[in-house]
Amino acid sequence: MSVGIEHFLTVGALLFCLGLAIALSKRNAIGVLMGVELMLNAVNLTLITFSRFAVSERPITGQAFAVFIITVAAAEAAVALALAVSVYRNRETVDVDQLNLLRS
Amino acid sequence: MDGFGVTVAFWILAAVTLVAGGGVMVSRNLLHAVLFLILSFIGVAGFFVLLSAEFIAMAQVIIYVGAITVLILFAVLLTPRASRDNSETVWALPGMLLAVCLAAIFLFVVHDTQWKTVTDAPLLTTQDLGHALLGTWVLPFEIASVLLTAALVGAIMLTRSAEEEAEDALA
Amino acid sequence: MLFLEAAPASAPTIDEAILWAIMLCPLVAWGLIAIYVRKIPVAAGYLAILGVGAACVLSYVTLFNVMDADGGIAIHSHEWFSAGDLVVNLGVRVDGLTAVMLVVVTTVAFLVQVYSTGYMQGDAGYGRYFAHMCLFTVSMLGLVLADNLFQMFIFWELVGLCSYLLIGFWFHKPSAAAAAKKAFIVTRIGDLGLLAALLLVWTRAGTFDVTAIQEWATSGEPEGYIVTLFALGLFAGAAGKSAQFPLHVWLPDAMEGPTPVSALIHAATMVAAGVYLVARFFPVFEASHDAAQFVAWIGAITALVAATIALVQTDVKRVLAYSTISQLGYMMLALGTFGYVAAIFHLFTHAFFKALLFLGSGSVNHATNTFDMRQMGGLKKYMPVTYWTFIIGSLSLAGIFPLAGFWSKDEILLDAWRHDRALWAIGLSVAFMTAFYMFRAIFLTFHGEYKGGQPVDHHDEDSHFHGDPAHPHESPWAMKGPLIVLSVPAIAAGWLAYDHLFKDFIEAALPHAESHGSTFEIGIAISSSVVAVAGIGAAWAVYMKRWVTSESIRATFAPFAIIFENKYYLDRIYEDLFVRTIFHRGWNALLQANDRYVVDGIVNGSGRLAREASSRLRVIQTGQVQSYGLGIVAGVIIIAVAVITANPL
Amino acid sequence: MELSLLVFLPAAAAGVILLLPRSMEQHSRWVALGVSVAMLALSIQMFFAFDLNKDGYQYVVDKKWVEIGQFELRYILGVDGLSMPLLLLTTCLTVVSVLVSFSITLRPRAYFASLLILASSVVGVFVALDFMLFFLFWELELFPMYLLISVWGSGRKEYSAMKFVLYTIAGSAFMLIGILVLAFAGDTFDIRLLSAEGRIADPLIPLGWVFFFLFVGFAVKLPIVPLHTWLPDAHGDAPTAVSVMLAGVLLKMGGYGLIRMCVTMMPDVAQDWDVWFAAIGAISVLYGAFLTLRQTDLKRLIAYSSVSHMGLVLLGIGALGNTGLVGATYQMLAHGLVTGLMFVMVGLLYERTHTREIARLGGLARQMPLIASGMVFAGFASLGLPALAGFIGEITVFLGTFQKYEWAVLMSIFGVVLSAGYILWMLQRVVFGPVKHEWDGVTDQRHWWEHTVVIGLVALVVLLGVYPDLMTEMIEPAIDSIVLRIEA
Amino acid sequence: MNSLDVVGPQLAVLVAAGLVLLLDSLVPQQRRLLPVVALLGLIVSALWTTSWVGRGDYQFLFDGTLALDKYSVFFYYVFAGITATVVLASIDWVNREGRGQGEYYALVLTVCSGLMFLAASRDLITIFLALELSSIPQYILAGWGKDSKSSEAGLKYLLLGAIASSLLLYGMALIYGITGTTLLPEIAAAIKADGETYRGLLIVATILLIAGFGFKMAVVPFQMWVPDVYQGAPTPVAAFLSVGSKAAAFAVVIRIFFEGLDADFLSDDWSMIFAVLAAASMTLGNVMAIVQTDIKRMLGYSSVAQAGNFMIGLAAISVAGNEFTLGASAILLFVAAYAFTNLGAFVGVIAISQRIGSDQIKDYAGMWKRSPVLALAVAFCLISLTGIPPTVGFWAKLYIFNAGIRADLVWLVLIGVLNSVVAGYYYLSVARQMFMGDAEEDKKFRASPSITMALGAATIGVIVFGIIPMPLMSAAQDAAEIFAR
Repeated sequence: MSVGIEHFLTVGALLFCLGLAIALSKRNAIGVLMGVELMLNAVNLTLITFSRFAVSERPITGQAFAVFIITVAAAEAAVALALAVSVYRNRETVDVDQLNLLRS
Repeated sequence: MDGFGVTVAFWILAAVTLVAGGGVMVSRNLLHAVLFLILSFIGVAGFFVLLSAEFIAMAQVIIYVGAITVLILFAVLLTPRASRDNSETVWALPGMLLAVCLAAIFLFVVHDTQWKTVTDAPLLTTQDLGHALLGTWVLPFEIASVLLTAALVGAIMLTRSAEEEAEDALA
Repeated sequence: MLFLEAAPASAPTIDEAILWAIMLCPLVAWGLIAIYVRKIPVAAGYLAILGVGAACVLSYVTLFNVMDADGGIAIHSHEWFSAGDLVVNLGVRVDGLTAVMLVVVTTVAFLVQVYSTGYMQGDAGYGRYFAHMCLFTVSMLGLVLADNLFQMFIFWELVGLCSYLLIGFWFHKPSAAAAAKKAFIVTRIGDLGLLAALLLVWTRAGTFDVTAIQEWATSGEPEGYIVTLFALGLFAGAAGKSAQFPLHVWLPDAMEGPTPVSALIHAATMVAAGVYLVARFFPVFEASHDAAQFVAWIGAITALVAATIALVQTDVKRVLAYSTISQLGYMMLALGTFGYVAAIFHLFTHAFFKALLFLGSGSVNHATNTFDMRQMGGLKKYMPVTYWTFIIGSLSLAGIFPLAGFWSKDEILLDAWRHDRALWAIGLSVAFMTAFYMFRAIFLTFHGEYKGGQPVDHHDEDSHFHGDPAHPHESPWAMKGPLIVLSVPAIAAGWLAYDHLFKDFIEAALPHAESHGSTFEIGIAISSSVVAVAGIGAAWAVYMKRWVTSESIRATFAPFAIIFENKYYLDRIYEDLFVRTIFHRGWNALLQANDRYVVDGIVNGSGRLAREASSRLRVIQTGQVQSYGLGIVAGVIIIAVAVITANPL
Repeated sequence: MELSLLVFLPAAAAGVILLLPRSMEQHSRWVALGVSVAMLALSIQMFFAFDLNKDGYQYVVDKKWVEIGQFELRYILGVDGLSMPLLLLTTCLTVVSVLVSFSITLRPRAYFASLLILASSVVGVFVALDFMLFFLFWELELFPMYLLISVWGSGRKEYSAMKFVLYTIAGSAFMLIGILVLAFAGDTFDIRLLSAEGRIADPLIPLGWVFFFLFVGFAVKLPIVPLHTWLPDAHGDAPTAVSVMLAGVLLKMGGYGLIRMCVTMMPDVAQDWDVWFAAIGAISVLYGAFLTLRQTDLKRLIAYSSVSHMGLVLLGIGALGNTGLVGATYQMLAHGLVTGLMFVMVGLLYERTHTREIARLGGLARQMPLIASGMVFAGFASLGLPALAGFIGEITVFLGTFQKYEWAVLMSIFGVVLSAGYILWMLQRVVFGPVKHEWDGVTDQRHWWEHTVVIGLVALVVLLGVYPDLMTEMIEPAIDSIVLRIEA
Repeated sequence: MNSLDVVGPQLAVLVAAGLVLLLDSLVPQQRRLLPVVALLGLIVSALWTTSWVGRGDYQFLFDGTLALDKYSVFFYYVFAGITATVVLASIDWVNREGRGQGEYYALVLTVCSGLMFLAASRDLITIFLALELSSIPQYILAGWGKDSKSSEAGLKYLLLGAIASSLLLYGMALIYGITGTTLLPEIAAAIKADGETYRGLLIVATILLIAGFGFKMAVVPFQMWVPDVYQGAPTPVAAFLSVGSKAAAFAVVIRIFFEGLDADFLSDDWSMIFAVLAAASMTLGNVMAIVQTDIKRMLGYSSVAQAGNFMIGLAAISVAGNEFTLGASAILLFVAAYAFTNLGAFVGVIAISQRIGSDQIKDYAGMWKRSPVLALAVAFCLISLTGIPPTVGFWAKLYIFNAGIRADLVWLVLIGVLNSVVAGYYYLSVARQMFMGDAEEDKKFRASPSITMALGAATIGVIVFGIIPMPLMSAAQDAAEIFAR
């Protein structure tokens, strides 16, 4: 029994969709953020898989991409949390269900 | 990739990663969810090792586990206990259904494809990565640095309290 | 132009300029009155008389000229405008028919203008009146002179306009305004037929020229039904103008206009235009026996219907109006029985004596301020001139030998006799009724005791009546003069029938003159005379001697009387049933509802629909962030599924 | 060069008017009058200098303008026998509408500027020979119209103005597609080239659809039933001058477009469709006439009668023969003058009585004999009395179409009776009848410009009624070339 | 070639951002200078770009990850102009809000540099980074206001943006997996070589890219954030979002799809997707805009509809030969036109709502009497948005419909023109409100000089290019020429 590209991609896809499900279903903004981080991780996993398996002149590309994604994820998380704090100051909650001043 | 060890490692890592991910989903408490998240991140890092991307694995551990989750933990701890609820919204069910559909599509195309792959793992060292980052992708690299600065500045401004701002305005 | 050669070699030698001048004289008068002298009434009157008088003189010049040429035809045509294949000419045509009509129109018009200077004295619209009269004369002359159908149509409509303006002359009277409108619209319904005929003839024959159309119709080239349709179209127009059943309803109402107007337009000239039109295209009717038959029967019915209604009228002018309709029916009857000459001859004589009668009634009105015979009586001693001229006119109309009416009516009855005995019988009964109602009118108006007339309403600022109805008096010379002059032809015009003088002259206008035999038969003459005398006698018995009271006659024939008094309910059917109920409240209201609720409803509704959709769609914008995320993911899935389904891997 | 001047002079004058200081705002009317008279003079000069013996367009200006992708839009102006009379009509009615607006006191600068821009754009529509330039002018006319109706109008003016604009935009939306497809198929926007035989080959969508799209755009303007409901609203609520322009000129843009674009560029389709033209035309004639009979507001009444009369234009076009087309063109001219006169009369009436309710009016012939005479004249002109302009157009359309569609014409001639009905009934209720003392104070003697306008229009209506050759001589050659194209 | 020279325009902007930050902290009493410095940076950037045009030395640098060509130059100008207008329009608001002024301008400038990078990059990694460089500061800016609406808008924008960029990243990862590269020309070559075998995967990847960028472009069904964020975000930021990020998204989408994914077997699919999305966006955006009462929200929906219009150009690819670039040049023209027009509208909204303190359309009644020039300028912008001549919006619509027709997309153009009618209704309703409505108060007012300048620039652009569209058109055609094949 051998493990091929499909296996890794499958894990990546499943993790991605799991992250998506979390992001779409959690009430707490920070929970949503966690889902997004999982999705990004899944993307990284996919990239590294391709970097390992894909026919390419520059296989390092995938790894480089992953580095950038990690960086951006960090920045995004920071801003997200800052915004969450800002919302919390105004509304005393980070519950996205409560964020409905802007609608219809 | 052949070999029993690899196979076992794959399945274990897959199980850890996905189950931990599921844990994030089902945890009612945000703190538990964060812990599951860390576990899942570590699982992914394990995959990176398995795929011979050791530097990325390390970065994953340091940045994700070390920085991001700590940030999240801070945020969780800064908010009162009432906000640590990690329950679902009314949109949970359709959200999950859609995620399942999307997964089905992804899996379908992934398995439908005849992959052309290299048999041997390319020899990629951290040095190669360094050359790539400072060679071909020097521009994104610089952009990333600007991006981090901007995010920092922005995050600081957003989180400053009213008193600080009043102080600032006086200056 | 092609058919110009068809003109006989012995064409009149008259200058074309004279023909145009006949039209131009009153036109210039009209223009001057309209632009300059509206405010100087006296000048307007004299200017109008001058203009029409000049036209009258020129008409006689033309008549003698044509007589010299034995009724030959002269045509002068010029291109007016062209639009693509359509080329419209403007021209004049002179033949016997035209010349007779010219003389009739200008003579009567001249006398009526003179009369009007008296009758209309002091009216606020004195200048306007003469302007309209001039314009009418122009139009009528244009119609008579026209050498093609298009031009005829133009003047035909202008005549209608003038009729409208003159009927509605006292526009502040609601009845006058309504009558004017009614006259125009009803005649326009007839004009539809004329218009259709115009379209048909141009499409099929490619010409408007009278001569060419006559040749086309008789050439046998077009299918019979086309000719019949054309003829019926022409007749529809004629029926409108000449007040033939069932389009006659406007004429009695038209009596709302000033009486001289009634005399000129609604007795002598315009209403005769229909007869003229049919006569002008007589060969077309000859070519289509169906159409001719139709014309004859419509004429007969009109004559009968109008005569019966005239029996029960109480307004002297309306008696005359129905009498006019009845006589026009006679003329049509003659044309339908191919009595071309008889019809024109009757038109000719009728113009004079009917104008005389109308002017006489105007004179009576001038004295009593009313037309209602029930308020008159015994006027004989106050107004002898009016009385005697009225008697002459009535006798002529009744067809008493040897007055003008006798000759012309006799010819018509003769033609009817030869053609269809039923028509003859109707004609004869109408002759009886004519004599009866005319003398009924005379006895009621001039004999017996004076009943006081209509008191003057001094609060009515529009009234220009300046006599005293309580003490009637004879009219001034301006009015008496024309009455006297008109009684001359009313007596003597019939003698032209002697020696076929009139007949030969008129028939020259037809492309192929056919003789219908003798124009006099003693049997017919005697029968009609007997009937006429009987009518007079009956009227004498009822209204003078009162052997039988009119009330008892009415009671005996109650159903008929009611129908006659209600004018066969035609007005009610037209106005209340058709126009008001079916048309205005029904069909039009339906269309308006359609416009408002369906057409505009769709327009506004689509707007409302968009707003509604917009409001409904707002619901999806819940403000909940994850529902937006769901949207994104759902979008991805739907697109993926759609693309893969549409274009399988 | 003259054409450019004619198009841009009023626009420039509008700019000048807008720049006038407030203290001089009452002078804006004199500027507008001066410019419109100058336009009229120029167009009259052009009319008489027009060479009747030459084929094709005259006074052509042709300059490079904008490039879109592979091909270019050009600035081409020119007139032929079809557009020259309409151009003259436009300049003529511009003077009229400036004159009837002389008493405007509400924001005169903006008003006259809008009026002049309107004139500019309408002139542009009639002289543009580049399809996109045509479309531009076509759209440009919206703003001034919108402003004029919604600011200086009455009643539900905003609703009406919006309805007008949306209808037009909807129509021109379709038109734009048609233009683009045609231009793509013919590889040019030049109307002259597009009209040439064999130029439009292999369009993206069937040519029938292109035709339909263009037709919708023009039909809204014409307007035909059932795209007409904007017209009564717009007329009902517009100020007098705008009604004059709207009925007199703007509706003609639809008929002009139909002849110049639809029929000339796609004669084959037109021949498949002409029966629909005839049918819709006949229906419009009758429907408009029937509805006119129900109107209680004078201006709405005239508006519906316009629907009826413009149906005749469509009927004439449906004949696709030279007589019918000349008739349609003539009918446009006549209707422009006659309805313009009608609206002027109603406007004068309204200025004095401040009502357009037919039921409230009556007996005005006593108090205002001149205006009453004008109304009667206009009424008879409108019902197609011979010797007046309307008759020639009407009868020519009937004659031209009868050869081809007898039934349509036989339907339409009922409009003749109906028009007599509504006009005379209106006159009976408004001008005639007993004097109403409510209107005792009113007088028809007021300003010189009112008389000038009325007399001028009356003279023109009579002139066109008795001397049709003045126009037909010019129209005929242009129509002949179109008919040649149809028959080819 | 000095590589610093190549990124000069971006560098100038970023240096200005740094200077603004420094100036703010070192010389806090001279805050009035901050926007001036920012504007100077933008001017320098534009001058630098101009020097490039002068040299005409177009090339690819950084191993082909960055392109300096006519296309990017076009967008450099557009973004510099947009940012300058936004800076001008922000001055009043920033002064009033009182929260870190230097930081605000620095972030705006950072976004600008990100947008510029986005337009110029031809490598997926660079594109991603540039996208984030423009997005993350925008999230912050959207939440910059102190009220809860603003922070709600910021958080919503960020959460959805993160999800969208994750989808985008997954798509990019798949493309990388299929082709083994992230450089667009190489991707194109690889797909043309043996892309057919990966068709399913490529389609999914394409759809994910569309989703990711569609979010930025604000097309259905990725548009739902738009009205909420526009309404909640500070108005200058909303203006920036509506114009800047949309333009950049289209810039990069054109580059990716026309340069990287233009293989025939693929382009048929995505042009059809774009066509359907275009139709949906136009219709939904317009229909939903009808009943809006808040002008910013209305402009949000309208921007969705406008994105649909843009997209006709994307769908119009299926023509071979020279016409290939017609769709691209149409979008470029539309981008420029839309920049003028929508910025003008938003700046007008800023000017008006600052005075009347409301974003409700009904409160715009009688603006014509209170501030005629302002009302006229806004009206012109609204007319241009409707696409009625003589405004630049007309030419943009004409051009894009023309492209659609040429690509045999008559049905789409038909939907487009019909939507113009609906759009006309609600745009003109606002104009009507301003001109015909009765003001509750008729106190006259004037906009501040900076806003007047911004609005003036935008409106003059709208009118001048409406009358003389040729320069803009030829610029767009030039820029799109790089895609000619």
